[in-house]
Amino acid sequence: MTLQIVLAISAVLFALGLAAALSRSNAIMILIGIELMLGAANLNFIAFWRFSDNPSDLAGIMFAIFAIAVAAAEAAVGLAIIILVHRKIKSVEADDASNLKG
Amino acid sequence: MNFPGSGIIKGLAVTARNMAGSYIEKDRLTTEQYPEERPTLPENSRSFPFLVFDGEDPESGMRCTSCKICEKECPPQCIYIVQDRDAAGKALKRPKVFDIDIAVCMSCQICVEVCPFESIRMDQVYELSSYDRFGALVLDKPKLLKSNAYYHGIHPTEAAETDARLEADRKKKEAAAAAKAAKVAAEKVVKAAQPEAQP
Amino acid sequence: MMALLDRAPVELLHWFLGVLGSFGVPAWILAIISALIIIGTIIGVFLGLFALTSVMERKILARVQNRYGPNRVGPFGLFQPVADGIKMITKEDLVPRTADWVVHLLAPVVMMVPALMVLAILPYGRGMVPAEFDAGILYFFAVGAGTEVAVFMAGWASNNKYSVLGAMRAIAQMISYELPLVISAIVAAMIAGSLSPSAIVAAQSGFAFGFLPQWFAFTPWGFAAAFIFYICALAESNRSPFDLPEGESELVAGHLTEYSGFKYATFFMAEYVGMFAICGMFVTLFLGGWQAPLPFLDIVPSWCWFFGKACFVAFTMIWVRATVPRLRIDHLLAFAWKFLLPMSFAAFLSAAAWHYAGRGPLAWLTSLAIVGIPYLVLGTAFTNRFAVSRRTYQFSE
Amino acid sequence: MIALIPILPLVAAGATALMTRGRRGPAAALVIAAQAGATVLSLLAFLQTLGHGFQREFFNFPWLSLGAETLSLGLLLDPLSGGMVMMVSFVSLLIFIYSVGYMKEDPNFVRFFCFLSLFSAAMLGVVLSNSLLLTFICWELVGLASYLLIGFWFHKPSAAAAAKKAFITTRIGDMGFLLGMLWLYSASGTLLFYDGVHGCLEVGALEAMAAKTACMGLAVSNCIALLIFCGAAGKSGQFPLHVWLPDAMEGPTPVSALIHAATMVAAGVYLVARMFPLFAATGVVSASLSVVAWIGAFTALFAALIAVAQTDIKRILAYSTVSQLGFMMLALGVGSVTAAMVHLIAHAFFKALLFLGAGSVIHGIHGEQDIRNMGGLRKFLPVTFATYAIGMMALSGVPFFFSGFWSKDEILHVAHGWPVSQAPFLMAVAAAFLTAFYMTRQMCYVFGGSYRGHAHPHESPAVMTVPLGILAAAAVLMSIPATPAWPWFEGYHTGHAPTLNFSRLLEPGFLTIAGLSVVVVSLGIGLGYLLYRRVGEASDPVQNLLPGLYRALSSRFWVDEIYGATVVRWLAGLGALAGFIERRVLAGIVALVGAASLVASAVGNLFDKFWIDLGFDSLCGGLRDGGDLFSSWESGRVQGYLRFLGVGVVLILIMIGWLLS
Amino acid sequence: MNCEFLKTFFTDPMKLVGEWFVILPALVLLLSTAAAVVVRNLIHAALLLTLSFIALGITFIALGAEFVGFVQLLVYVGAVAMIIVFAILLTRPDQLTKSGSALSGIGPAGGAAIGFALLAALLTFVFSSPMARKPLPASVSAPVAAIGEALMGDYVVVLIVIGVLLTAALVGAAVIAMEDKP
Repeated sequence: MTLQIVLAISAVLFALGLAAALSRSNAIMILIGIELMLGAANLNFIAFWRFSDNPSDLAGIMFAIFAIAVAAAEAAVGLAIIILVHRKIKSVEADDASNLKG
Repeated sequence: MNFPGSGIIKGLAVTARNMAGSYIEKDRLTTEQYPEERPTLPENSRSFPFLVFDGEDPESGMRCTSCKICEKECPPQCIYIVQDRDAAGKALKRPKVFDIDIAVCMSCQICVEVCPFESIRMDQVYELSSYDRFGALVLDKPKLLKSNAYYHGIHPTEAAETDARLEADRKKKEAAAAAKAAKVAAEKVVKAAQPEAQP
Repeated sequence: MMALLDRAPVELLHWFLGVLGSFGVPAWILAIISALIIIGTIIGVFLGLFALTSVMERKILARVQNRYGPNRVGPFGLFQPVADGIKMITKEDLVPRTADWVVHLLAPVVMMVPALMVLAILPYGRGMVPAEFDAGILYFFAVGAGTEVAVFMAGWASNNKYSVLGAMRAIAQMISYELPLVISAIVAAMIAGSLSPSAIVAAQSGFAFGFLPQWFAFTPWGFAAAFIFYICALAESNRSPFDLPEGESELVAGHLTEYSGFKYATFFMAEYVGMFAICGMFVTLFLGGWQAPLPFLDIVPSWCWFFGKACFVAFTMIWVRATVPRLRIDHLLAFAWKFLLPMSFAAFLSAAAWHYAGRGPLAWLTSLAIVGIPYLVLGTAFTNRFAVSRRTYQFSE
Repeated sequence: MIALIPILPLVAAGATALMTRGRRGPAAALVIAAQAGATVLSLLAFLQTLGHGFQREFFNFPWLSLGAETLSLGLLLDPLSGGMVMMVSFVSLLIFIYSVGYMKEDPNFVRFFCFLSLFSAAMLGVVLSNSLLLTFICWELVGLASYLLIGFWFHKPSAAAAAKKAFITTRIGDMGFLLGMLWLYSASGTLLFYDGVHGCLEVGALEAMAAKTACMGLAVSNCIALLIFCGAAGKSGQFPLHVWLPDAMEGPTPVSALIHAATMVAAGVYLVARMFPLFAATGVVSASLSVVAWIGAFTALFAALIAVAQTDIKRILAYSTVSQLGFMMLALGVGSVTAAMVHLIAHAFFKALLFLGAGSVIHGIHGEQDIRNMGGLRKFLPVTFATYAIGMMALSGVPFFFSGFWSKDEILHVAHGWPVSQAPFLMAVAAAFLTAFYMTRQMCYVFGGSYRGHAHPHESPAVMTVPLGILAAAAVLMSIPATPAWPWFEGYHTGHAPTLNFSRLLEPGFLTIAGLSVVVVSLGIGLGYLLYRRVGEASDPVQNLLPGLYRALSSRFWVDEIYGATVVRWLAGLGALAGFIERRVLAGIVALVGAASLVASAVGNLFDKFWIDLGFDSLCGGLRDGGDLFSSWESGRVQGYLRFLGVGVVLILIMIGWLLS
Repeated sequence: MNCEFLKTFFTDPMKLVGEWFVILPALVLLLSTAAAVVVRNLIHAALLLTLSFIALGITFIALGAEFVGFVQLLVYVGAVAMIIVFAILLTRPDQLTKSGSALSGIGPAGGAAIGFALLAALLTFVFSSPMARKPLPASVSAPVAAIGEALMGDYVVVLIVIGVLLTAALVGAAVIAMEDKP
């Protein structure tokens, strides 16, 4: 068991999240992709903490906890915005919200 | 201003009192434990019709004369009667077949009202459920015929009235018959006397 | 003798493992067998409790309404659950044609798993914690969160508007009540200084004046927190008066509308096991866990106390069900956000004040004031707000 | 302690922001109390600066550390800021009190006071700042408050548009300010004005900046000064950027009085005065100061001309303000900070008075602003009339008892003494004449004759008239320290004790100017009275006499239209050009590459006689395709951008990998 | 009833089943995530996402960060996943099962390509870096008490800021999603 394995898992997760954010046109799926990328980042934090030489330094854990909290806030606000947008333009496709487009 | 939540506490007290009370005061429990405890039926309760016969023998004591009024009057038409005939094909005053489909019967008691011979009456049996629809729920003559004593057992007042009426009728009839007989006898006497007086 | 009885389950297990070990069974198999036995025992006990509760609930409700309740199957109707179970299993399992059948099938499973998993961390008796670890309370709530997913799956997969509405209501309710639930649990954890259930139980040991148990529920903040936790527990386990996700008068049976037979039974079972688990958590957090209420009662085995207390809490839940009518959905959510949440914060502050004021009479007074005044203010405001006012109809005149 | 002066109103603004709209009384009381506190503190600060030989007092503190660099902020108290802070807080206090009456009916009363308090805090911050950065921060806050207050009645489209216009126009100037600030920081390494020895307005830095040449023979200091002057011109409504100020009259009248007459617009003048050492780093006749003088003089004349033909009571005052600010700029440009500041403070009082008087008139006749629909109000609003007349005379420069006379005279005097050219002086004289003329016209229209409107005029409540009286008294009393006979202000600014010496009034240089000024004012008032004494329903006399000029004036020399036709269209054209470059030129490069390969193949084809056509066709095709490609990149789709972001991340990763390996 | 197996299972799982304890949930994580990304039905995507959140939490626990794992479960499964399905249901009430991936332009291919490119780059780094070949150190643990002390000690400012952020987000989300008053 080396750090490589965990990092590779995290890289795949990140790439999946990125692909979701890039290729799904539904705003909710974009948000989901972003959540996945955040999860991958958290996995890295935990992995580096686990494999560090000084495990009593809790920075990795702390970072993951705070990232989770921030991600929750982000998801709440993001979804609220999506719901509002849906109420205004009756669509959640990211491309349909183009009122400001020149 | 009440203390907040006092309403709920009061409600809890009420339910607790009821729960504990149901163990202490047996009066609170109004449920009848049916198969063990049987309800005492009111005298006038009724379920389905039956046929009353007098005396001991159902066939001979049968009051029904197969007049078929009940069959005609029955709203759901659950009564089926075939008149009995003797060997010569002459109609007899009794039914050969008398069926009541109690799955159809609606216990309206019209048949009882219209029966001129006080033959058909309402029963009080209620445990009639069965898996056999035609075997158990279409009552034929043997099942329908119940003695007058049984009738007295379930509806004593009504049975007594009926008996009294029948007795009165019978007496009237007897009296009429007696009168007629007396008259006939008298005529006979007169007739018998006349030839002797006229020759 | 009594001590032996207290340790009986553990001793029995050890004896059995020792016997197996003497036959030369390798240690890792022993470990697995031991785990399986523990898991089996717990599930068995809780399923038994479920069965018992399902009949006792009906009997208690009946008694409250001056009826007998089930008393036909077996002595005092105690075999009623067996009959119910046989009926449920033999019933036809209907899946609506337009349902998403995979999700429809998985939902009861997903419902059952967290309900059983949370049982792992409850301290059932002295030294009887199946999985002892640091963040036990957190584990309880984290795993319990899976229930919401199951409810959503059930509601959505049924493809029935009553189901979806019921599921959404249930989820909204669970999320709303989860906050005060967790906060009031954190209050106990804060005073005990640990998130581990056994440490919390240990923190409630001892007797004041030699006979008063020092349970958290007997302090002002603890009483407030227990009160909030109890109400939230009712809501989390979808029990009356918070059972409107299944309010048959409006939503048929909520997310359970399209379930029948064994799947329905699984849901039913999961709900009752979940209810027992949360009762066990309540006992652990506020009622001293497996500890005896009076010193001389210590001779009764500790696990008896735990299950006795849990059953008592379950009984009160049934009692409340028999008393309080169902809430309306907006009142329900308003109650969570505008009453319970502020009150749980008040309990939090009160606990802190209690701790820093020295846990003496002064602490009593301050913490009582900190929970009492918000309770009076908020409670009065709520009573007035929900007071039944004379109905007026807009178009009547 | 002086830090408290801006902080008090700021706290009040924050507190009022949290209040509900129903709490009118507490909000007003809180804001006025905070402002009164600030005024008292300002008074203390002002008294502190009165001591002779007092130089300046400042304290600085680090704000942001960026590695080795530390950005410091600081507060400064010297005679310049002492007098200014006194004026600002005092006028603000009066106007706050006045607003209680004026805004009584408004549903958003609390919000109004919140904004006012925010403005006051920011303005006091501008005045007391010892750091160009803090000045800029407060400067922008002032702009924000101004935007909010102009657009206070945002449900009126004109008000919303005016707010936007004000914000954007001043922002153009602020761009220059920002650039100047950055340049100043890079040139001197600090943004603190005074820091013992290292401040950017202290000798060392100034000499260094004056010594270096930037471009076209201009010293660095002059370039920076000119950039900063852009900001000042925007805020003070100097010529090319003056267009927002008249439109800003859409705001409530106390706002016009406070922000767009007395304080905020003076901030530009104050900024130039504050930065005067920088402007004058290459001598009193530097390039930057010349620009200031010319622009000031031109603005003074230009705005006065326009004011002659306006019909909105507040617009006349607004153009008058622009004109007077031009006077101040002129004074600064010819090198006299004192004259500018004297005029600034005197102007603040009487222009606030005039605006409040106008507000009282508008209030009294229920919102009518067109002077053609007024008239005869002398009878209905006696107090307003009396105070307004004082303000009008002060503004016109009626001799001897009104502050305007002395301060304007001082400016004419210093302009006359400017060695470069006499043209600004003559322009200023003409502007002074016009000032008297249009103010007389306005008086005749508003108060003379008989009432032409349909409302029922009534006098304003005491809460409005008392500030009017105080300001009128101030407008008269300010003449005492402004006379050359007792040059208190000059002494105050230079730190010398003033002496009473009436003989200075009789110096020939002064006498000529004063005489000229008296003549000019008399002419203006006389001519105005002659033309407008019987003004009625008929059209404007000037319009009858000089219709072409009047049309030009009444449409404000078509500056807005010119801007619409030029700047706005240029910007649109620039946008189009950018689009064209992006779509066509860049695409052309792409196409050229394609064409080049085609050319190569064509060469291979031994100069096929059709190669030109072929190349041309494919060039066009390539052009079109390339254009489409590039335009499709700018799709407005968030995911499109996200994709570029992703590609960028990948490329950066690859680059890092390549660099590491 | 104290059971070493379960105890070890939760506290130091690595010792028990080795690296498979990390790799198995990670596999579930990756598979469910991949399915969530490609599946067309939005609700299925959300449910698969929930599964991947659970798997991620278990992965954290497997790596020894039990607290973070539980927080992940509590926050993501209990809240985020639920508000995602709420959002899906609220925004597509009429077309619950309709395809949620109307793709435009270079859409999926481009996204996948970029994703793959990034993956390739990252994996190259991961497998070429000598640091990443670090073996697993001896069992570590992050006791909850230590985390709590760190939260209230070194990281207290961050904690407060996050608290303010969450409050603001709560209020903001409520305000944004609130119906406009007529």
